[in-house]
Amino acid sequence: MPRYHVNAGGKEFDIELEYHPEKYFVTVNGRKVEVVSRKLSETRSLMFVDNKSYEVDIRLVGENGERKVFMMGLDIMATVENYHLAQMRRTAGLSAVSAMETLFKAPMPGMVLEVKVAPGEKVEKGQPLLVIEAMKMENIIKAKAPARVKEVFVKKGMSVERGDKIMEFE
Amino acid sequence: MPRYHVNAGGKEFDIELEYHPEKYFVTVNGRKVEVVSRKLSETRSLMFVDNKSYEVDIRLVGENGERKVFMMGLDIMATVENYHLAQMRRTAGLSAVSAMETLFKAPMPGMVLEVKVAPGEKVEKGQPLLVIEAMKMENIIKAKAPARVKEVFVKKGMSVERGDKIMEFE
Amino acid sequence: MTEKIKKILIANRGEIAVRIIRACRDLGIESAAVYSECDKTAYHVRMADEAYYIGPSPSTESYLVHERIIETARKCKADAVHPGYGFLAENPSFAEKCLEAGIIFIGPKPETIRLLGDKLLARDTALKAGLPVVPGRDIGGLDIASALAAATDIGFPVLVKAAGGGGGKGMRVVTSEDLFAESLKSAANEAASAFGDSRVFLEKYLPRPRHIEIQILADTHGNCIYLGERECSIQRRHQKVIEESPSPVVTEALREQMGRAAVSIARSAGYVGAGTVEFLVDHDLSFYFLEVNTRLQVEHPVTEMVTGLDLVKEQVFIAEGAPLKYIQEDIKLLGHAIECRIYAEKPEEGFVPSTGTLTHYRIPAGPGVRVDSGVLLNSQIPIFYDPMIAKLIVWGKDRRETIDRTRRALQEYRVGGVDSTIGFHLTIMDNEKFIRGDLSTRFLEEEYPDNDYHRLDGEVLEKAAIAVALDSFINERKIILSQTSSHNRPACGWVTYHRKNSLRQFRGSR
Amino acid sequence: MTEKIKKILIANRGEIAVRIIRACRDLGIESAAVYSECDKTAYHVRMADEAYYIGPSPSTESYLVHERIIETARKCKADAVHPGYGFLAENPSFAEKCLEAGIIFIGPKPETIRLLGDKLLARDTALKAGLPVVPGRDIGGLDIASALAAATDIGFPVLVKAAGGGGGKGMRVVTSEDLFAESLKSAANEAASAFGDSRVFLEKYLPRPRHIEIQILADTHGNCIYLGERECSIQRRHQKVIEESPSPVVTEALREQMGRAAVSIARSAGYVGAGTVEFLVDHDLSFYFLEVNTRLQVEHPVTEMVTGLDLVKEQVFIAEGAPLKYIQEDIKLLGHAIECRIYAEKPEEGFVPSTGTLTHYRIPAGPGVRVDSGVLLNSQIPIFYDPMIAKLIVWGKDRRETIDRTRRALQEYRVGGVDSTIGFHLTIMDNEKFIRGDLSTRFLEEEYPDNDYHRLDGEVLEKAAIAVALDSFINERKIILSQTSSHNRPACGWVTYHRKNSLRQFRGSR
Repeated sequence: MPRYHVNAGGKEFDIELEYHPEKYFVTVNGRKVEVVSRKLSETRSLMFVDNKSYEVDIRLVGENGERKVFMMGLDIMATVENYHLAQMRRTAGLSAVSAMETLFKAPMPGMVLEVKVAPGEKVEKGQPLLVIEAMKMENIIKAKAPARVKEVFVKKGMSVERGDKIMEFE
Repeated sequence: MPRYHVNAGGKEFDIELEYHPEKYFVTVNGRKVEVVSRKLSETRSLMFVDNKSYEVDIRLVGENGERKVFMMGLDIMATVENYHLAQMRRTAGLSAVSAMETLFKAPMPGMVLEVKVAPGEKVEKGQPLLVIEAMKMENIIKAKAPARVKEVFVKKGMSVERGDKIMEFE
Repeated sequence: MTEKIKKILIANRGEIAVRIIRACRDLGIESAAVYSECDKTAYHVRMADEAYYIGPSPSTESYLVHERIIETARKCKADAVHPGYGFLAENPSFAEKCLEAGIIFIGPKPETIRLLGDKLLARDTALKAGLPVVPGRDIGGLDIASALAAATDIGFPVLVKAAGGGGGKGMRVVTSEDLFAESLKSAANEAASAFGDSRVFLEKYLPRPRHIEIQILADTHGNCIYLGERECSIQRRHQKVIEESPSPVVTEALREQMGRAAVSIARSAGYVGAGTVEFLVDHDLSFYFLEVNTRLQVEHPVTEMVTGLDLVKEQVFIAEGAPLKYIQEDIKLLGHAIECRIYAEKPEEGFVPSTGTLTHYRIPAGPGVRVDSGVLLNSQIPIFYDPMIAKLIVWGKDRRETIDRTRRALQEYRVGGVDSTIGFHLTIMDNEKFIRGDLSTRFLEEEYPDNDYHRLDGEVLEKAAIAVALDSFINERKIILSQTSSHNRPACGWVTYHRKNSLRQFRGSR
Repeated sequence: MTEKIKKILIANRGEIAVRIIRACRDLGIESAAVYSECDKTAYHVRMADEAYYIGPSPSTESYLVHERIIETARKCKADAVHPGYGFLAENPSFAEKCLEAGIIFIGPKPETIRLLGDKLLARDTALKAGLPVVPGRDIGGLDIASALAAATDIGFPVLVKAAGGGGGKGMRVVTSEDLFAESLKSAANEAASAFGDSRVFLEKYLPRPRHIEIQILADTHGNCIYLGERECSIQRRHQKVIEESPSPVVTEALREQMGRAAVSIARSAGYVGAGTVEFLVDHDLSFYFLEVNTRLQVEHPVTEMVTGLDLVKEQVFIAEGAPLKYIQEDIKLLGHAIECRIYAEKPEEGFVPSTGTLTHYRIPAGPGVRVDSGVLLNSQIPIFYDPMIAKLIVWGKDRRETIDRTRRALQEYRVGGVDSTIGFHLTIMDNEKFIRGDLSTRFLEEEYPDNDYHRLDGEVLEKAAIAVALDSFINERKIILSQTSSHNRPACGWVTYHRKNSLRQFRGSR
């Protein structure tokens, strides 16, 4: 039976699926529920968990397999891994999330107004990294976690598209 | 230059197109207008006629090349032919519309409750042809024009899907 | 005395199920939907907190099966069942079974439903409550000759009506003596097959009446108020298609008269819940009791728009045993509201239903516009049920502004893949008699005897013709199109824009 | 005196252009849109009767080019230009050029725009009209030492504000003496680059004020009325995100006081048209004049919902020279309305904008819900303009019902392809302080200091996790899916159904 390790919105879930025609029995962190899923479109499905109804939109974002789940008016970021691989990785002391975030990409397209850090510099969570002008506004991009800047790929005056490489951390 | 004979909602139009990048000059029944058309989806486009803006949805319906145009909240039936072919056909005394309507198909799916005419019978415009039950209602299907019934393909109690052959006229 | 309802099972589908779910959301009450085979991914199933499969697509095997619904309500621990309109809404034995199962039925008591559901008993109740009724006669037990004598007594044209139900079934207008016997027989047959009850009765036929109805609310504490009127004269096949509130002809005095009459019959029948007392109103503004609908009406939103009340919420409060929060003097009608029922039908072919997939669907919005939809983009319009797509309800300061906004909203509506009545409604919004408020239940047949609703002017046809010619040309030359479409793609990113510009500058500097 | 406007050119884009086109439709006035490169198939272009290309995507090359717009208005024979909000709405020289070209500018006279657009002159006008203003000082011409003395005189913290414009640009809160010189310089620099005007002045900093504003209407005949207030305290970066009417703290008496103050400054400034007088309201309910916005506000719909008026229509009537149809006593506020601005932004990352294509878009509907959208399914959110997707405006009988309906509508909203502020608004609708009406302009920074809006409970995360696991499984086993999807397809046609049934019966009979 397929078993997954899912991180949704920062919370960890151990999920095992048992597939039957038209439905699944799903064991989530040890609790068993009945799930029916009906495809609505490429990215959307109607999911029933013990008859509770959820309209879910799932999209792959970025190249690290991160998913954006839109449900009940909320955006939830999630990653999914084969459970056993995740266990092995854990034993080896690696974090899926940190591995993912060493490369920082432009969250939006715009013009770089200012780069506030240099390679080699240590940054704290919340520290301003750079300023991008987009939609007539200055947007200060801050560090999501403490890290050390390895490389900076942009400079003042450059135009970037969403997803362009901005800097790398280590 | 391509030239078309269009029947829209029962009115005839002689339309000649002159194609330029990003726009057309269109001569409609002798009057020249400037037209820009931008595709919105498979069936829809945004059309500007002398800068007047129209959102248009065009779908092929049936097998005779008839189109349903939805614009400004209205459904408009239309046929289009190469102008020169249409002229030839006219000279030969044939009508595009009559040729199209000899085969009468089910306008909706349902159950045939009653067939009110028989092969060989002459029918008047508005005369009831058959009764179909659909959506809990009895729907009386009437003749659109005077004609003679050539063949009837359904009988009482039969289920039909939209587009199934009902009868042929001559 | 009052007990909060925590979960409601909605024994219905389509827009009314969605409507009730919305009220549940607002109240913080959990909602449970039921669905048939072909409603597996329907809008109401997506909207509800929970959803339960109850059987195959035909309603006789799903939405009409009392036991499946009550069993589901028990299984999901619903405190109450809301029947919506249609299906089981006016079925006294379903209401009884709910009560027996210890589940609140959101509606009047079963005996009230039974009493008012029988047109003859309802007529008697109205008479006893002092309401004016259309001159008529019960002809049960009479032979054909005596029935004819009764008809002659009333005076032709006379209306033959079924005692067991409404909706135009088992109803015949008889214009002369010699057609009487045959009409009587066919009406009785139709009534028998539609309602399992062949009883018919006679009523004087009013040639051009208006249909005007009064919305009432009655609680379990003996309070009963009326929420103004709705005019529903625009009908096809005795089914309403456009409704409005207030009526263009009802004065403050007439409203009070009709409102009091409605409250009076409600009290006589021991009515509890939201209900509607229907009247015919003659050209001299005299009014006659027609029947009582013991449920929420399709057209209830026009009353909500002018009173500011949420009728489904009020139904729930009454079902919880709470006393009404309003007395008659609190109820003020503000502005004007019109409802257009958008059906998947071809009006030009006598409103035959159209089924299929909604390949394009966009609802109108903006000032004054409310849409109660039963569908979404890519929804199916199944053959098994009423082909209603949505209700468009529009509010304005006065009737004129409401008509203008309704026209605007209809023009914004986009329905693709099935036929719709949008064009029909546009035609009505431009009809001079409608704009003047000169209405009667015969309005449509008088104004459009040949279902000639599609009054297309040459301007629109010319644009359609150009669009079709262009479409043909483009399809014949797909290659040209694929070249031009890259021109048409807007350059909306920074980099693209800057690249284009530098290119332009580069070229310019040569 | 009055002359009917036949065609209006709308010098704007997005939801406000669509809003104005809707009013034109209702009035039977032709609408002409203008569009830039990346708005070629934008919603306002599709909605308008006519549309004209005016230049490349950056607004400085299209929507802000006076000459292109006036030239287009002339070409299409528009009688009037409606500027919406933003872009050219408060630009006196554009208004002047319209008048010179013989085109009605729908807004106040150019001299009024100029007078009230200068924050210092507006402050003087308010003082002369007898309005309370926040203690402050013009420091024009003063050296840094004298300016510091003035600041010390007012008392720290002090607010440095640009004289030439608003929107939070050129504004600094200075908490202590030693930061004063630097803040003053940077504010002046920012003001210079944003408005081409480096003048700044000082104001006492109120620590937790509410932002409450009064909507006014003034005609060309000297009549001026106020249409109640809007509370717009929920702001990020000095920009409003949630507005409501009435304010939870404004009493009938305070409304009249503030309303009269607003009318008084409007009269002093010779105001004509729709306008807004903004105030700060302190915890003791004393109020201070802030500024006048000489245009339609983004948040005008909440006033429309509680007064029943259409403000764009009123603007047009005033521009036609008609006297107001209402006197002050006619204006009654009914119920409560809340507006949520839905932006393509990431609230958790400090509201950084998000651009892209709306691959999924479904607006909420039902009782009390109005949506003023600037986009459609498959629309682009371009980088060049304000990233607003739509305004959700909700009406209810009272504030509690309005919040409940807003929450329901937000849950129904579907936005795919870009980030949105829907989840942010849901968080606010559940915030206890918001529900109590305990608001201030510092609400967001106090309640969510780390932009921590995304309060996901474990229940929702668990469902998301299940969905993701299922999605992975299905994608890994596409073949299984394609088999099951045929099971899932509903059988909604007669023949399919009958065939299935006969098959069933056939099997059963063996």
